[in-house]
Amino acid sequence: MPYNEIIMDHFSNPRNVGEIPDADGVGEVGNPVCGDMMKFTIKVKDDRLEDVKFLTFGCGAAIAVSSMVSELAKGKTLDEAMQITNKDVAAALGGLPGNKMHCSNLGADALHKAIEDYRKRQAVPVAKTEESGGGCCCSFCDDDFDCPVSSASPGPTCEAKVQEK
Amino acid sequence: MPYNEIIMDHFSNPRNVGEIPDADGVGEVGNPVCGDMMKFTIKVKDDRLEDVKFLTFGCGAAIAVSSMVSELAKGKTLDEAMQITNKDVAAALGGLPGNKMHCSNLGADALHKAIEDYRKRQAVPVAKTEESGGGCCCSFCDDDFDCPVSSASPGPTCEAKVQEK
Amino acid sequence: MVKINLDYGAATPVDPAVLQAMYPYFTEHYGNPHSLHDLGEQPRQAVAAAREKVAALLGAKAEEIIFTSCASEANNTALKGLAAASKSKGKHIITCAIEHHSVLNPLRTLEKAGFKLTILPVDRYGLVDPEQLRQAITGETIFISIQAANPEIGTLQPLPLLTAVAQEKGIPFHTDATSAAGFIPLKVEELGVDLLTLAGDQFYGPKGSGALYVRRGTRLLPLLEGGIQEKGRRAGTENVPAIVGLGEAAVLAREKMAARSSSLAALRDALKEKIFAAVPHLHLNGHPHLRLPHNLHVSVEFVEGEALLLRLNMAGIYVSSGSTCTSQALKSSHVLQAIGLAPELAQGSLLFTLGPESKAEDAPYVAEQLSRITALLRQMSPLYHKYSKGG
Amino acid sequence: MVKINLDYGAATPVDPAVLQAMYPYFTEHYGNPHSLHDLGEQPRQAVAAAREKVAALLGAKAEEIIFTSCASEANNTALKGLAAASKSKGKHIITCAIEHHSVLNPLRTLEKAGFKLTILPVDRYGLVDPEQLRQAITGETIFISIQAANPEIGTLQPLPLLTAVAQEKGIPFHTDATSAAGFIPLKVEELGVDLLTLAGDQFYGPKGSGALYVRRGTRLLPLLEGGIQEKGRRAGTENVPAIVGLGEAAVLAREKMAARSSSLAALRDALKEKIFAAVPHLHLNGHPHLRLPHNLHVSVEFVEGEALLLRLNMAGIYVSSGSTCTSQALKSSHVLQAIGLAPELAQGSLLFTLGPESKAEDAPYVAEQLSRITALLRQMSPLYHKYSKGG
Ligand SMILES: Cc1ncc(COP(=O)(O)O)c(C=O)c1O
Ligand SMILES: Cc1ncc(COP(=O)(O)O)c(C=O)c1O
Repeated sequence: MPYNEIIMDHFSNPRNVGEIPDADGVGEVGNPVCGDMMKFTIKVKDDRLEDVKFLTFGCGAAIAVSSMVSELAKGKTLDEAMQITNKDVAAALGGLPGNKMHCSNLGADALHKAIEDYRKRQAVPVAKTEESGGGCCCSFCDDDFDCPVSSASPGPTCEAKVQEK
Repeated sequence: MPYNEIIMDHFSNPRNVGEIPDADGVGEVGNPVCGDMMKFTIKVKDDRLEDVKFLTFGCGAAIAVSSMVSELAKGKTLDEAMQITNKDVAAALGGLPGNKMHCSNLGADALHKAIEDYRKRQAVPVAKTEESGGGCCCSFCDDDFDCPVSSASPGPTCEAKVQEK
Repeated sequence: MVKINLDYGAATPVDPAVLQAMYPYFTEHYGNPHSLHDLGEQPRQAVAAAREKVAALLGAKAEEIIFTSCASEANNTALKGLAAASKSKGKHIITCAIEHHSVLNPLRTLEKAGFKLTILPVDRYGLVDPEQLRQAITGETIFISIQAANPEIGTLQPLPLLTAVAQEKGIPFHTDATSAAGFIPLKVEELGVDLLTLAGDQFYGPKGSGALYVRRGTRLLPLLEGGIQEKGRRAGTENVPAIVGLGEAAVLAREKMAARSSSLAALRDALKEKIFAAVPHLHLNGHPHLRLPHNLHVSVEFVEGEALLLRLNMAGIYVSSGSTCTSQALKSSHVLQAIGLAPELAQGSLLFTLGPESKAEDAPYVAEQLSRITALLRQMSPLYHKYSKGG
Repeated sequence: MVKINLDYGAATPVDPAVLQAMYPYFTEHYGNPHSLHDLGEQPRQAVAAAREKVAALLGAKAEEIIFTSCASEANNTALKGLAAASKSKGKHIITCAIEHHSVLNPLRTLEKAGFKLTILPVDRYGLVDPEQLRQAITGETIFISIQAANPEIGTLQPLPLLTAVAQEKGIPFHTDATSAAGFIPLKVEELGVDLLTLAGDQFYGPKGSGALYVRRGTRLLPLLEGGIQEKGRRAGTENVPAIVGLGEAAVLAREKMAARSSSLAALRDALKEKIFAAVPHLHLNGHPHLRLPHNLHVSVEFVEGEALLLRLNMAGIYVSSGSTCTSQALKSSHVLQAIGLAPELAQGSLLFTLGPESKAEDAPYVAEQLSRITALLRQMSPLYHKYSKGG
């Protein structure tokens, strides 16, 4: 199994799956070309996340990440929720495999987008959160060994990184 | 065992080992650099090889070849003995391993040299027999596969042959 | 607990007869085949016998077989060795888009070193067009490398048609037959190939056993240089047990191929029928009938392959996928891209390969679990929700 | 019948504990370490554990170990990989004259491809002079490859002295430790090497198991390209049983090295004493004490090595020789040439390597047979006759 027990738990029994029909905010990230796509819907009451639900097309890590984000976020104020980083999520999951750090770890981004969407609807202007990039990524990025360009077929976002070395 | 039974028999029980003290002719071929050296001494009576003896420094094949040559030659007329070829010797031994065809198969040459020496002493002029070249030789020569120059370290005499292909 | 391996393409167990044949060469007959003394005798004879056996599988001559440590080594040896030996003749190489990485990556390295590479496209079944091959050939073309069968989508190339084109022009033809060997007939004369790669661990032989057939007279420089093992074409002490095992696997393959393949194909067809009946929005990939007998490749719409794979694993069913998430390089399969499969479908791909322990009873359980798991994952799929609303 | 193996350098039997460790990975745990499902789990863990074990033998980190199929592959990977990765830095390579062919031949190929090669001479014991190494280094030097121990004459190089020179200049240093591994301590930090080659079958592990240590940060392009096994540094399905066996052999080597080596050295010294007492005109080759514990190399004057070897074989004694006739390339050993041994002595060379079944009782028998056989062959040696007459 490529994943630890916490991840497998969230993958096998994902919390808060679904789509809130009359959501106050919706956030989507990713696309199926790269293998992961997440849609968060939120319900906000008194500036707090009363409910958070997600739909995820993606690998085990992506589903576990989504589930963990929904749990971390639920009940938090919007400002608190905006503080949740992808790193926090990975940490809460006991760490993600190196090659899944970038690719499947977009849950916080999706949540933030949903919150932004809610705020936009409320016409509270905000600076657009920067996406962490994500997308397809070579598994060697986190590796200390030189990426063997000729043999590893690194993904597009890493090609640059690899050439640099 | 790299050799067949006939060769092993001649190697284990070489016939006619030794040096005839008052030889009528002496023939030497080879040198220790290449691994094989043979010395034939002959006793001639009525134009026949009354006795043939050899000394050989060399591998199993070289010893067996010397032994076989001495057996084939003994009792033959000089002209008959001059007809013995290295190929005949190899055939009589049931065939030599490919890589020993050139290198250790100098027995007939040594015998011919001894006969020439005898004839020279009798002052019968003869055309010098050509040596078959022998010496160190690449094991790939007899092979139909291209000699992998870069890896097989062919011996000097074969380098040309190899390049040709 | 249920354990159903449907990923024999990743690894096969060593056949008990093969292991039995190998065993003495670890201990009793541990000698080096190149030793001149008695300890070399039995290993030497065993390697020679194995060479005959592998040659017989291919209808080749024993001296045309080079033993290697795996298919990747055989491919690298063939491609880099041909390129190095043919530099003076030209610099153009032809291959196709769905080759294994151990063909494509060495060729890309050669491309960086100044060779010209033509990568032929394939149709939606994965087939190379002989006419396109003909048009790709130039006066500079030094060799062609096109696989016998694709390890993912299972498609069999029409090799005789392709090699006929090469032969017309006198161009050496290499085929990577790694996933075909042991399952479909591979007589080199009938195929018309000049070099062929195979590996024992694909057909119940041991890991660490590979072979490269090289037609007599084909020029090739060695990749592993050193001692003169394999007549100077592959240095390194012979892995005698692995070679013996490969030989034994070749014998079994020759004897049992027809029976093996037809029974695997029957099991595979039954499995296909069951899962297509159980799971809606399923797509078959690869050619409908020109395919490996033990291969079934499908795309499950709206869900991602790794999630499927992990859930199936929890149900004791072992499969693989060509999705981005299941490749360590984090790209979806280049094969699925090359056949023009939509990205969403490529992400939901599942590869089933059957093997010695596959049983007819497995199919209903697999279909049932796949149906359950697919439904469950579709419930959390934004793509499926979109489709449901839209439909 | 007597059977005394004194050619363990050619091959060692697999230690029973090693074979036991390997066994389950042929059948029960036959999975592919890269599979994401349960069948990949045990093989993956076993490969990871073996990597730790080999690393521990070298005092290295697990991720610095690349598994290969043999020492030749490791050497080819190291040398060609360093050269390909360092082209922009320079084109000069340094090695020494007594390297194994799997070092020298790849370097000669690089030389043909435009690299400059300096082959350092050795003294009559086979030692490389650190001062000569220093002088050979140029601004263009990209790496140095000098062996840890010579497989024929057994001489151990003063690696720390040699690597100190390389370190001063910041030049990567590779050592082929194939015949040293398992018998002398090889901690990479103490040796100061950046790359190191070893093979399991030299120290009671299986054939088909090799490893290359590559210090973290060392640039190397892969030789076998394809899948991303070994982090992209060596493609090809992991030979799990062989890797497990290598790991186990490394553990045994670490635990038993001191005892093993001192007992082998004692047996070797006794054998040496006996044969020198029994056979006149015998010469010791290699260094008198800086040598492998299980190695004894002599020249028997006036006779040829293959003839000796075959006669010893008939007496149940298995040895090897560096004579012209015993090499398939039909050249006398380049090692013996490099130490300046007279051709006649090189032809009469005998290599004894001791191993797990060597016993003190063997020495008298070996000495007696060697004496008998030498006398017999000298009787038919023209060189001996010349010497006898002359003397
Ligand atoms: C020093 C040395 N290097 C390399 C090798 C090649 O080893 P392998 O046959 O495992 O490739 C040998 C073989 O004995 C050796 O002694
Ligand atoms: C078609 C094909 N070629 C080459 C390979 C590489 O085989 P190996 O892992 O034995 O090097 C594979 C592996 O599955 C394959 O399917």
